Amino acid sequence: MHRYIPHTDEEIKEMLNEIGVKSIEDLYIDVPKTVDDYNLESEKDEFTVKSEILSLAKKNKVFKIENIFAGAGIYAHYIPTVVEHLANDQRFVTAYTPYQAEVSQGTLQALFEYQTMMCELTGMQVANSSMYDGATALAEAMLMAVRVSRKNKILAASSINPEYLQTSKTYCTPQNIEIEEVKWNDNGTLDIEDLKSKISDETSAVVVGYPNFFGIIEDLKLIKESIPEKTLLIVVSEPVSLTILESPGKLGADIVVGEGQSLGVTPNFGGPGIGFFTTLEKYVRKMPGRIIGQTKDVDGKTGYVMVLQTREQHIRREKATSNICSNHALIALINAIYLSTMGPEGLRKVAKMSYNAAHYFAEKLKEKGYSLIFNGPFFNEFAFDAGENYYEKWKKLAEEGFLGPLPLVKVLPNFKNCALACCTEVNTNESIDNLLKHF
Amino acid sequence: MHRYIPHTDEEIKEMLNEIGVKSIEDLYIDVPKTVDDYNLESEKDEFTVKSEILSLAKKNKVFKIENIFAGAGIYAHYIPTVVEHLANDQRFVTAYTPYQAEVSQGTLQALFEYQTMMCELTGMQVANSSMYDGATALAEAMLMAVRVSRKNKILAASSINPEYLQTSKTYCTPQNIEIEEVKWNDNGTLDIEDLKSKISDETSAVVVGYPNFFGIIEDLKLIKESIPEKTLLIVVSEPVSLTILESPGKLGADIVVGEGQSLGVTPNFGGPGIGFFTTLEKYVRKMPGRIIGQTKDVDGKTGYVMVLQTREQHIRREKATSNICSNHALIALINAIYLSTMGPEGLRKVAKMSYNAAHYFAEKLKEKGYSLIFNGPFFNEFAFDAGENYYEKWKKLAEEGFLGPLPLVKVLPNFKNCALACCTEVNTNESIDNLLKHF
Amino acid sequence: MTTIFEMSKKGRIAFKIPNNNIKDYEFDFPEHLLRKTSPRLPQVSELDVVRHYTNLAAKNYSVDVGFYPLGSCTMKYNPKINEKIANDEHFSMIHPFQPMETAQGALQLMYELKEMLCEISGMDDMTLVPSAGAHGELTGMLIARAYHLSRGDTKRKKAIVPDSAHGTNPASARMAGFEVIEIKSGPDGRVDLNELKKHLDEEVAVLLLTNPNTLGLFEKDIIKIAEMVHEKGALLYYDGANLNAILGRTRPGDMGFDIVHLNLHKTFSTPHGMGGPGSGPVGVKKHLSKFLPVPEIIKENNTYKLNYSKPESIGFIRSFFGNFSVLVRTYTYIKTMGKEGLKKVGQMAVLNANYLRKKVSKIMDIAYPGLCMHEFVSTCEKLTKETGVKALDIAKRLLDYGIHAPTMYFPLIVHEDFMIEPTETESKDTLDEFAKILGKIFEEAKQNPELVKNAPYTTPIRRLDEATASRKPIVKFNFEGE
Amino acid sequence: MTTIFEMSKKGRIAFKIPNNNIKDYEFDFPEHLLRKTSPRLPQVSELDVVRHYTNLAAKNYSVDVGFYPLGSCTMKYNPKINEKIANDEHFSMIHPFQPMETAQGALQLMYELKEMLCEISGMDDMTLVPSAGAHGELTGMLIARAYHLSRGDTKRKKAIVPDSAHGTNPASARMAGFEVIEIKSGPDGRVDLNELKKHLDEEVAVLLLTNPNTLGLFEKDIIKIAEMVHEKGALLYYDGANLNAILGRTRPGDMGFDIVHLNLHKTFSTPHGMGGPGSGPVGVKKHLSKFLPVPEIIKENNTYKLNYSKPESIGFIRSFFGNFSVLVRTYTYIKTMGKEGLKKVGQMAVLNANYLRKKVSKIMDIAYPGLCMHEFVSTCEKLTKETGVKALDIAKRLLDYGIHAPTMYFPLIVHEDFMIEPTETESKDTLDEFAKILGKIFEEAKQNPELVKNAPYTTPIRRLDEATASRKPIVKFNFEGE
Repeated sequence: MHRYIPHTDEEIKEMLNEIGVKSIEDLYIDVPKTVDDYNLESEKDEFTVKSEILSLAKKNKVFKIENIFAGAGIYAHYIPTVVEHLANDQRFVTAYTPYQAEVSQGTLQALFEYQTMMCELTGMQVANSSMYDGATALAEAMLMAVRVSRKNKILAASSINPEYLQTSKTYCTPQNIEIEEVKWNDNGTLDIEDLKSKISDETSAVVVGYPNFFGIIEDLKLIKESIPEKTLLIVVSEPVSLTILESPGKLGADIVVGEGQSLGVTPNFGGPGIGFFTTLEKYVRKMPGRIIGQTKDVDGKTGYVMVLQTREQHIRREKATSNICSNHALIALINAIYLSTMGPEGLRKVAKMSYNAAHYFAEKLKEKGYSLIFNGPFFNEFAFDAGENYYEKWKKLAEEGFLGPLPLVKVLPNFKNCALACCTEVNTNESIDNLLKHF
Repeated sequence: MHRYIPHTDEEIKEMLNEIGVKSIEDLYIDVPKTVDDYNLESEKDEFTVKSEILSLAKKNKVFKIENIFAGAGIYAHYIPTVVEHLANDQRFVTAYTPYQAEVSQGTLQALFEYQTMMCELTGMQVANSSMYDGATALAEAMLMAVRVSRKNKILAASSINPEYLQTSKTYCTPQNIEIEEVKWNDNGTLDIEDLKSKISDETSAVVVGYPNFFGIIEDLKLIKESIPEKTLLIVVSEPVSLTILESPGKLGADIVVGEGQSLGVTPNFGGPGIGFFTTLEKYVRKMPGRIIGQTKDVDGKTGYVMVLQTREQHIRREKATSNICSNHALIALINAIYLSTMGPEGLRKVAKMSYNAAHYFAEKLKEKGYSLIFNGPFFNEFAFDAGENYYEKWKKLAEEGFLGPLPLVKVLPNFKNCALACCTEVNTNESIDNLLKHF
Repeated sequence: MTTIFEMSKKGRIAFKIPNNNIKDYEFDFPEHLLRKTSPRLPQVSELDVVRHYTNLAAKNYSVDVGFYPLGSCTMKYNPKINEKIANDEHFSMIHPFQPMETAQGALQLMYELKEMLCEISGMDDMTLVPSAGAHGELTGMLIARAYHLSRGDTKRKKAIVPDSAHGTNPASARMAGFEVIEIKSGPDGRVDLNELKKHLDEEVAVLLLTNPNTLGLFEKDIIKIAEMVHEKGALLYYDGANLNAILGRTRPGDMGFDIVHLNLHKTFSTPHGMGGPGSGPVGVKKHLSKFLPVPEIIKENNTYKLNYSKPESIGFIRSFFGNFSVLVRTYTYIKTMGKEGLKKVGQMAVLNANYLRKKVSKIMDIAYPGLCMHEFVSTCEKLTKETGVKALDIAKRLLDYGIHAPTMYFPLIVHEDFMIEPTETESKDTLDEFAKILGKIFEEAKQNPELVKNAPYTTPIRRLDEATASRKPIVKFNFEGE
Repeated sequence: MTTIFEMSKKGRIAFKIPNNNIKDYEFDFPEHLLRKTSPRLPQVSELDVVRHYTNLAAKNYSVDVGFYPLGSCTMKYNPKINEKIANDEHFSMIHPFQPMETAQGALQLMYELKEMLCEISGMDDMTLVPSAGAHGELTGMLIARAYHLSRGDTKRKKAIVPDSAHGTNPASARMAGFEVIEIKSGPDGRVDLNELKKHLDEEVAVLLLTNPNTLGLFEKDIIKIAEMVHEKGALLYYDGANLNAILGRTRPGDMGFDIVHLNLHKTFSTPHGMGGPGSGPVGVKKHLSKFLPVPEIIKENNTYKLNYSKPESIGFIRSFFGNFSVLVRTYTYIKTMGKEGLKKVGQMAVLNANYLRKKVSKIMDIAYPGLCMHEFVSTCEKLTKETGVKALDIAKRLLDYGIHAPTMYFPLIVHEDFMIEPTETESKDTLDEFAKILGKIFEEAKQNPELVKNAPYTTPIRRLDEATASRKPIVKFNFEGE
């Protein structure tokens, strides 16, 4: 007997009898027996399992939150207790995709509200109810831009997250979509001349970060003005920053995507986070992913359903706008609960405190003689020259209890000795000063 | 603004206006102002609160569960994850007493099932839905015995839990109920001769432990046979043991009470646990505490309600069977979930493993030359002579990571150098052998 | 809903216990003490357990689901951070019999909480041991008894309670051996000083009050009352059920109370847990400190200890040190609110009650005029006379609209009454909604009384036959074949 | 239910952030990049947040509430211990960019999980990076593409899928640049070898199968199919949606599959989370290992490392290393079940399906004869013809009885069909109850078709107007005044 499997011996007999076979073996008449015994351990009780796995877990170092100075796509933020508490409600966790809308209104309304919140943050008109992560959201945005524009060339700023760029290339190449990179200038912002020189009638979309991977705030207005009207502007953004930065929607973006982990989601060693995906109403039928819409029931009561399913793989099959099926709905719920808890004021405070902390850190570093790599305005991340052997120093810092600024060489081999520093509201004056003692 | 208080400034104004007063101050017209500012700290955010309190928490040492060898009323057991998970459902946790039965069927049915389970374990006919703890349950049992018998004298074995005995005295004295103690003999069991010599027409009830405080299994049959029929037999029991020991109900008990912490409840530094209270049907109207009963609704559907409320303080006031109002319903729920998870087979296994571990430990101690204090049969606790300065040794053991057998002197000043050892299913061969190295 | 016993199937399991690698020992006790038949506990799978209790939970109303305007119960929001901290293993997994050197965090928390609660209540000393309000009352009564006896004053056999008091007051006094004298409230719902004077004699040990009282009215004459009581050599006891109202404004100690119990599960936001566990600390003025129950938590040279050597103590009132994990929640709450927050709690609780009182007054009669404190009592007696619809019916109809009923038929001195306490954690929107629905139900009662009399309709179960349930109680599952 | 935006009140808050004691810096970016208007996020109290989401949760069906017989979705019990372990801060709070020396536990877990999944699937290497089944399929297709290109075989443009396949199969193949060829199933619901042969040419890159297939039937000719595919130089891809059926009996690798994706949120008990996150590891035979995406987790001298230097890799398919916390749950599940448990999972899943198939066969037609594996497809076409009641109506009526509807109208090759997968965690009692209710609904349909056609009645909301919702989509809250 196993605690997850309810069959008693007697019931098994009764069931075999009803089926009309003699043994379990008889049920496998069509199936060759190629496994006798997996080369795996034997079953275990939960106390042993827990103690074994948690002793493995303890080999991972959990940094004090105020001592985390690395971001680069995954951010340490305070997560209110209610967020975790409510998102662990198993009536959300163990529910399936809301195909049966009548018994899935919890899911559907929560996701509808999530979509609204993401539209509010980005200034866009429609949002889907999630993608896997920022990287795949961007890749899908490029595919969508190609569907919309029927042109096969994308110009992407070299300054967007390198993993996002790489993922996009993986997605685009088989479909014969070419991604050409556009340089950054000394400010760390997009080189407008380079952009202009590369743009052509074949350009489907231009992709920029806002802020970009180096934390630099791109001038979306200038970029929008520099590209033809029919070229789509795809913006990769960090949602917390959007309470301070003018919304991409207002500045002319056609698609705004990004990683939503910073909205109440634990770092999870990089996953799951969530890709958010927002665009303009006119493109809604070209969007990938699930979209929730409001409607009425037969009694006239307001309710929610999945809409525009004919875009999706389970109906449109190979002609679908994407192959995505499972998405990251539970993380969308976390985002929604977090945003409900923080509200506009709370989230803005998070953003401003992050901005302040990063600028304080940068100021102090400069006082110590370190120089920033770029001169452009930054939000809560900045790159600086951290000196010889920074990679080794970074490992030493970990022993001292700091997750120090990321050695950029880990993701951009040319950036030797450079570090990408990140501050959020969790970093205090004291923790920054403590870190600075090691610089 | 405070996150737990929803009033905006504008709303406060509107509300004052509706009330017809000018300021909050005006609402206190009847109330002298004697406080300006409490001598307390200022309000804090939850991250600071959490970090402050958890750093206090870390001053407490959590012993590895297999290294806990003290019991004496609070027991370390494995608690399946589902128990904690389900009992933390806030729809149970934040519910009130089920006065409105129509919207409290979750509470009511769970408690009805709990009562059934306690009757099954004790072999009794009725159970209430909880008392505060074992000590107050016993005290209330004595008061009830006096109500039933209209006699004012109780004979209580000296071998019951000393805190239970003391608590009972506190409860009984003001009501002029006399508690006389009955000695134990060399076996650690009740001295039948002493019992017989003390029993009289005035004796309302006889109280014994089963097992008693020293872990010794009293011969309830013999005791029942030694007391007059109209004298009530009150048994204080440990519920886990009752899957191995014949039920007190079968052996003639009139009231069976005890502490239910061992049924899935964390030790909680001694509280909350739960007092269980079971008796015979004929006494149900004399019982203290809330009782849940089954009935039908107007449509004939089975449902549950609080029954026999006329016994209780909110109706009967000074003539109530007890003053108890708040009880330990949430802990009763934990008991019920634990018992549902363990089932008869699981709980018996817990009992048998506890029995085995304690007997192994005793055997090894004896091999090392230690002697047990009593010769009687024991369940999972036993007293032994631990040698000179055991109290100091015990503190040293704590430094070595063991919660060693309890120095009995802590609760019974005459028991110098004696220790009360406890084993449950959590103690392994290895952990016992490790502890033995220090003996 | 199917009981878990009916789901049971012989041999099905939901557990697996690790092997302890210890050999099997034969039982060495007499055969007649060996259990012969297995207790009929459920035999189910883990998923069965999960579904059963998840579906039971769905049949409960709770604070997290909606508004709970239960008078005298202070059903405020139970913060989730409190739960999280109380469930930390450094609190939940410590054993009361571990060396106190290894439990300094727990003792320090209790010591500091004691001091905080003394400050908030205006008392000099405090025990955290009592498990509930009524347990605190009993403790308080035993202290009163011990006090008088310690002075050789053996004639004090009486305890006075107002007729508006909670039932626990007389019941607790009785359990402590006192004869209970109930005094009538005055026409303004407050203690009638003449009535009090009449009963206050040298045999009175203690007067039990709650202030504000159960009508939500502040006993304006409290200072005078205290003087009268003390003059006669009696003690004044404070039932802390309604403390929420006066937070940040005044303190029982300042009003002349000698003994106080606090309900941590009311004022201090710990959850009610379907009835408990709560916690009922008892505070006293200096002269009564020596009577507090054991153990006492003391601080010596920056070390926290338990003291059991209190020769004049009333002794043990339960095992160990109280409902510790409830104390952790309270400590967390007080740290969270701070002095500013606690003051705001009192203010907004009183504001909410007065606002709702005003809104409700447009629908039903308010029992007593003037401003109220944290709660108020209203009556539908007029409606009952007109339509036959009782307070009970209205209460049940509220359930149909997704709102928990207020406390009904209490205090006993008002008929067909609701005792309504909104608490500070409810918003104006919620109060407006409540008043709107209440008004709607009154309309229904006038138009179609049967509709209301047969409510509720939309709840998991409808009105239950409570009379039969108590006449022929079925208090456990009837296993087949019995 | 009221939206959270309608609950919002300007100035109300549910947060408090600790002070970081850092001075305020003025913004140094251009004014036109400064946000002028606040996003209209909710402004609510903490209790508002708690109630809103608690009440939303109550409107959901879920595994913890009841039976979820969704074919192809494997809605088995999601063990709570998995959740507890995955939420441990040593897993949840680690940053993907912390030095790998400080994340050895996480890497070891992934490394060991990879090995376990290789063993269970019979593959030689495995990537844990894909975030979902469809993501795994895309990864697999990209590997197939890379394989052929690496051999200079540029003509392989086609991917073959059976007409019974999941929609993700053709969609993923298309995303990887393949032309999709759909082949008709044979009359026995399995791959028609002649049909296959007809389409298998030198342009075919890959054949995608799931085995058992979506009809719950095992492709008996799988060894032959593998031979045919390999003979033509193509690859054979395994969609792991139905792996639960063959646990402990056979392995995709043993059947000749070259590439496999697994759905951890199906076979391996991780929760569906209303749609995700899931995880879709992809396993390959040795000759395809070099094409797996980056990063790869390797072990060198007892140290675990990430390797990004794989020149022939398909590259990055997402950020970081996959849905790590889903992997933790899976690892916990496999440790819990062990080899015996996993075998029993497969056996009891197949037993349950065949038993329920037999019970259902007494009520409605089963689409294909013979024994089934973990699921089966039934059709009510006859009933529809007789009464006009469609599979959709029956599905909705099931909701009234508290049971989730099976998968409907899939696979596309059967009409008015239900695809029913009970999984091993459901008891015989639950299956009996399902069959009983299904029978009852068929009776209702015959007696009173309108009753069924207008179902459901007891759900939080009734049938919704999906057509209008898609024609004029309202996909966000309409703030007042817009």
